[in-house]
Amino acid sequence: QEREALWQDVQERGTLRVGVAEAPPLMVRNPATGEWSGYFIDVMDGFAASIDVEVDLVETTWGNMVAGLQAGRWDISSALNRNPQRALALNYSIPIWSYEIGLLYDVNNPLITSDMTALEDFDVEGMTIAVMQGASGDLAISPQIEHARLLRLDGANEGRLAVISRRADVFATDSDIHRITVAQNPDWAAQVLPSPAISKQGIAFGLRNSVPLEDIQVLDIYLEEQLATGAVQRLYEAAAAAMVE
Amino acid sequence: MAFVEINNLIKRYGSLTIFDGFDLTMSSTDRLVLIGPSGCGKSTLLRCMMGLEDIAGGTISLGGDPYITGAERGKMTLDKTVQKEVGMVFQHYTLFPHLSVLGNLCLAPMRSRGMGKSDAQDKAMELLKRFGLGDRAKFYPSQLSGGQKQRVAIARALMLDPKLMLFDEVTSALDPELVKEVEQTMMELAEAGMPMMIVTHDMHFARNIATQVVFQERGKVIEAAAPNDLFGNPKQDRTRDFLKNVLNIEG
Amino acid sequence: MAFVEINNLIKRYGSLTIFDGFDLTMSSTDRLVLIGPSGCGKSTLLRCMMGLEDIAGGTISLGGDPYITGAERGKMTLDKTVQKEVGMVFQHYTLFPHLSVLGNLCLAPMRSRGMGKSDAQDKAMELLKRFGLGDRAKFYPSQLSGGQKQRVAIARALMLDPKLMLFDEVTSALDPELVKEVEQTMMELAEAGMPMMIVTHDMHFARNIATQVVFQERGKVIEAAAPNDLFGNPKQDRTRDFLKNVLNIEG
Amino acid sequence: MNYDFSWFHVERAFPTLLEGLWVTLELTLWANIIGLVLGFIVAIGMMSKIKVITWPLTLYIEFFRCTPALIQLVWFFFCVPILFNVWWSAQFMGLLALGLNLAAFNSEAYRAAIQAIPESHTDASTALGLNGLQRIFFVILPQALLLAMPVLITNGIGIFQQSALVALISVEDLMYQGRYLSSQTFRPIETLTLVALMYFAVSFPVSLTVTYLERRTKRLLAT
Amino acid sequence: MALDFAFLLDFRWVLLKGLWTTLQFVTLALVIGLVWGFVLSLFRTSSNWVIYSLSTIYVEFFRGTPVLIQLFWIFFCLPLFLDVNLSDFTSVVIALSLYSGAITSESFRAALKSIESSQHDACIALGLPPTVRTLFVILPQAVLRAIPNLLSNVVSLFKESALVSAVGMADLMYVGQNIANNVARPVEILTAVALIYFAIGFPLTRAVSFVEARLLKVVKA
Ligand SMILES: Nc1ncnc2c1ncn2[C@@H]1O[C@H](COP(=O)(O)OP(=O)(O)OP(=O)(O)O)[C@@H](O)[C@H]1O
Ligand SMILES: Nc1ncnc2c1ncn2[C@@H]1O[C@H](COP(=O)(O)OP(=O)(O)OP(=O)(O)O)[C@@H](O)[C@H]1O
Ligand SMILES: [Mg+2]
Ligand SMILES: [Mg+2]
Repeated sequence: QEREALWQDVQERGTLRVGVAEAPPLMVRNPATGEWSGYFIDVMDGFAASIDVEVDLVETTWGNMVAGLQAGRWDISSALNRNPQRALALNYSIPIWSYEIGLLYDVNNPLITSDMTALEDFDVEGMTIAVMQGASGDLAISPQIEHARLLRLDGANEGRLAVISRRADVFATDSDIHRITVAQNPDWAAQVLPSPAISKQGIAFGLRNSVPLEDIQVLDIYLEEQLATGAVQRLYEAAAAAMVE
Repeated sequence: MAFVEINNLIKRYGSLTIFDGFDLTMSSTDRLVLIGPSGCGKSTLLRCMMGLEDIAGGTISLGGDPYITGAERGKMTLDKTVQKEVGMVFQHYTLFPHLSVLGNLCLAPMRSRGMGKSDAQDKAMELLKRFGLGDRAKFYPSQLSGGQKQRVAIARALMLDPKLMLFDEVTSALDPELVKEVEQTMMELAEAGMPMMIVTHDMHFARNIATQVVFQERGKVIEAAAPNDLFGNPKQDRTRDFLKNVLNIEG
Repeated sequence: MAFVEINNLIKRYGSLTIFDGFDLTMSSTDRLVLIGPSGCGKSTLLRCMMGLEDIAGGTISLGGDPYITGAERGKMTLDKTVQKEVGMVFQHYTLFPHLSVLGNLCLAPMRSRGMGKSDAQDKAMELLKRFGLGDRAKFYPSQLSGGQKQRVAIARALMLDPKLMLFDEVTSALDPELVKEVEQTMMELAEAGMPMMIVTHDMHFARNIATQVVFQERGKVIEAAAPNDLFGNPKQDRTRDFLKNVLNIEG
Repeated sequence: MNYDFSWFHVERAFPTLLEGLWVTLELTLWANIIGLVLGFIVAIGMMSKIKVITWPLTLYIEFFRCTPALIQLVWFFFCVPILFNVWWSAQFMGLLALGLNLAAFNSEAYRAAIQAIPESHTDASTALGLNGLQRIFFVILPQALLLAMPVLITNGIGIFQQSALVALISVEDLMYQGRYLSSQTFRPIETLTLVALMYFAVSFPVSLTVTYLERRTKRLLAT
Repeated sequence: MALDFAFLLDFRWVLLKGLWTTLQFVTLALVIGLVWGFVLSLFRTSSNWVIYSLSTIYVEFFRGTPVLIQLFWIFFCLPLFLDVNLSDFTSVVIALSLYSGAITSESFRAALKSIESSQHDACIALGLPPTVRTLFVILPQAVLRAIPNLLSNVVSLFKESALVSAVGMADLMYVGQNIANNVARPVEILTAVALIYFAIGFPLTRAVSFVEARLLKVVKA
């Protein structure tokens, strides 16, 4: 396989193209202005500045995060979960965040009681668990489920819709996303953070297989420093605060 | 009492009055030919008799039985049993293109008379043979010539053993060469004693087949007479004018 | 030398041979009427003369000029300049539905003769007036009666000042009442001295308009004569049979 | 080209894709049955002069003709349970949405075909003593079917193509399996190319058959 | 749950902007598709075997495979094959134009086929050269006859365009989803978006019936 000189190309172009999809508060699209914010985007801004280029955000959906990267529509897929299967087809930066899968449910749903805390409690006959097709929730949950039914849907909206319409009893995805849903719909929405946690995957940046490790190291070194100085944590807190207000 | 009796027929299309008290009678041994200028209501008359048009007044009787009674308001009353004893053949064949010749003939007897399939087919084959169409039973209408189509249409109407046949310009859409075969079929039917009412523009045929010719204009009977009288010695000026007009190209 | 001369014409549709060495001549003062049973090749002959059909052999000449020469293999040769001197009117009008009457008349002179717009329109209006259609210039074909459509089609062909006009059953698709107006238009054209070849099933009209009648059957001329001779005293048995067949309904 | 094609995973996944294709075909078949039958009933209803019948039918037809099929499916799947308190399976809801969508389009095709049947056939039926129902069944329906067949089949293939949308409501059709596999193997480009070819492999022969049938019916119905 | 449509008012401009994006690329795709479709329809009536087969396969491919896959393919596979970079907007316009060309060509083809051969005969009898025949006699009639069908295609393309949200194009559908993600009220949003599509699509289909009734009366002599 050909090796590409990613940063050289990026610097020649002057822009770093980053594939983004909605995952508040990691990445948020403001519906009123169409502008993106979120701490993953802030991190990218910082990195781009450090190699002296501009960030060019390319909007996509979670289902196309890998395809668009492979097709060269953008250089970096932002906020991908690291897992071994994906690593066969992609390269990763070091993780800068770890996420937790939360289970969103309808408080009026009689199937769900307050003593259900582990994923096994939900993995019973008659329970339907919605996940976002191809997203980390899907990849993490699917292998662990034996009795419950899985409902693979396109996006977070459909997941929420599934819970509202009782197509699904719970919707498993990033707990940060659920936090917003609960805040906006206090009348019915609630979430459980299962313990033990469902998956302990890091969230990182994805790059094409053809990007050489030397180039990835450039990104990793930058991220390492941001983590060490606590900059990432500060960015997260700012973004999360902005979301909930 | 006459076989066919039309009494005080009133027929309107919206505000256009076609018949305003029209009377006509015909005996069961008659073959009545209707002639008249375009738009005078010949087709309308046949359609009324067939029960295809809602009439606003008057009665139409067959064998003394008033099977259609007009109503000024609301729908006319129509006796469907008697209606089924009238057969009609149209200018444009109106064969059903999705059915074979045999299918066209058998549809009505099987579906509206409850005749068995093999009985219907036997009867159909007999009629087709009589009309020289025995070898066309399995053909579809699109595979027939115009003359053949029209003869099939006549046979189809005969499948229900009508007591009266109505023919509305059945040869007008045909190539001149094909007119004769259809007219022959009708002649044969006439010889077999079928009562008929015929609308045609072909004066020669009218003369040959009619026992009575009715000349109508603007919804009124102007003159009714035996063919030799009406064609040879018309009493009314208007009849004379009409005949002159129609026949002069052939002078 | 004859005005129109068809020599040894060979025409095939696939393996079906319509003409196998057909000859015909016509003088410039003639109006030739072609009669014959359905399928004998009357339309095909006119279509060949118009250059609409690829012929496999023979020549067709106009004014001594062989403008169509058949070829057994490959395409015939066709002189387009002479072809434009022949006009043709079809059974089904073939007016252009998206153009007004005026537009139909002016299209060819403007686009293929390079006539100016106002010249073409003046000429068109003159022709339309002559045919009693002056008030229909802005109408679309769909707004005209069949007889009017056919007269417009004749006017359209005349816009190019043809030296020879071909008419293929131009009244067959018309209601009987409308036939006369079209035939009158053709009579008028005949009186103005236009050479014509006419296919018609109307024997009375044929007799009135023709200076020469040609009876053909299966791609062969059986008999050609002046109309009174051919209709009054046909020489050939087949002509007699044909005429008897077509005319006897009118006996 | 800067991409290594790898067909290994896709090859392994082929049986799964075939299962998906089977579901797609089943959906298409049933949606077509609904579309053909219901479409005709709606077309007949639309011929009625009674406003109480035609109004709701018009609303139904226009809703399905004027909104994206994507929204119809999602709406059926999620909003119907919320609003009407009924829970039917995803497969059934998908089928219902597709079937109703197709019926709306087919009813228009039928309507055009019925209008193309000469009015004189109604007269001829009356003259032959056929009643209203017999006329509809033995004279109008068969001709409407024949005349509308090219459009009906085109619509039918269209539904085959559109049925891919049910993947978005987790019906395990060909598209769903394709998307699932591509997120499992991270070989979206190969998987979806193969899926596209599989759709084409079904629709192309069908479409050629339509062209052929179209020519034949034209000849039969030519009068 | 209680439905509450009031909050949508805050987003009316955003939704309109999404609609505007939709209308932009749909219009572009329609115009390109119209020209491309006419060319294709001529290819499909060609007597050249190769041109005929290729154009037939092209048309059948785009009519017979899910538009979702076509979009995906143009977005992610075409850049790999051509080794070029295409913007989202360009990709969407390309994908929808290719699709609309295929469906448009069918409308034109049907219209061309419906013109009787006697019209050609009449042109020859009037001495009209082939270009005049095509431009002044055949094309206007074909366009007139195809108009109802072409308008229906406008409606279908407009609707199908909702799919571009699936590849991340900020059209009406995508904006709707974005709002729903933000306020987490998908039912209201979905219904509102459906109504917006309907509000555009419905007058268009009415126009189709109107044109059908009016135009065809003139053209069908
Ligand atoms: N359905 C209709 N609606 C309105 N007017 C009609 C209708 N059918 C016929 N008419 C009118 O009724 C009158 C009589 O028509 P009808 O068809 O009976 O005449 P006709 O004598 O059969 O003429 P033709 O010899 O041309 O067939 C005509 O003026 C015609 O325009
Ligand atoms: N395009 C064609 N392809 C094959 N055969 C044809 C074609 N056109 C005509 N024919 C055949 O050629 C023969 C002559 O046809 P033509 O139309 O010239 O007859 P006609 O004398 O004009 O008959 P009619 O009086 O019915 O118009 C017929 O047998 C007909 O079937
Ligand atoms: Mg009449
Ligand atoms: Mg002929």
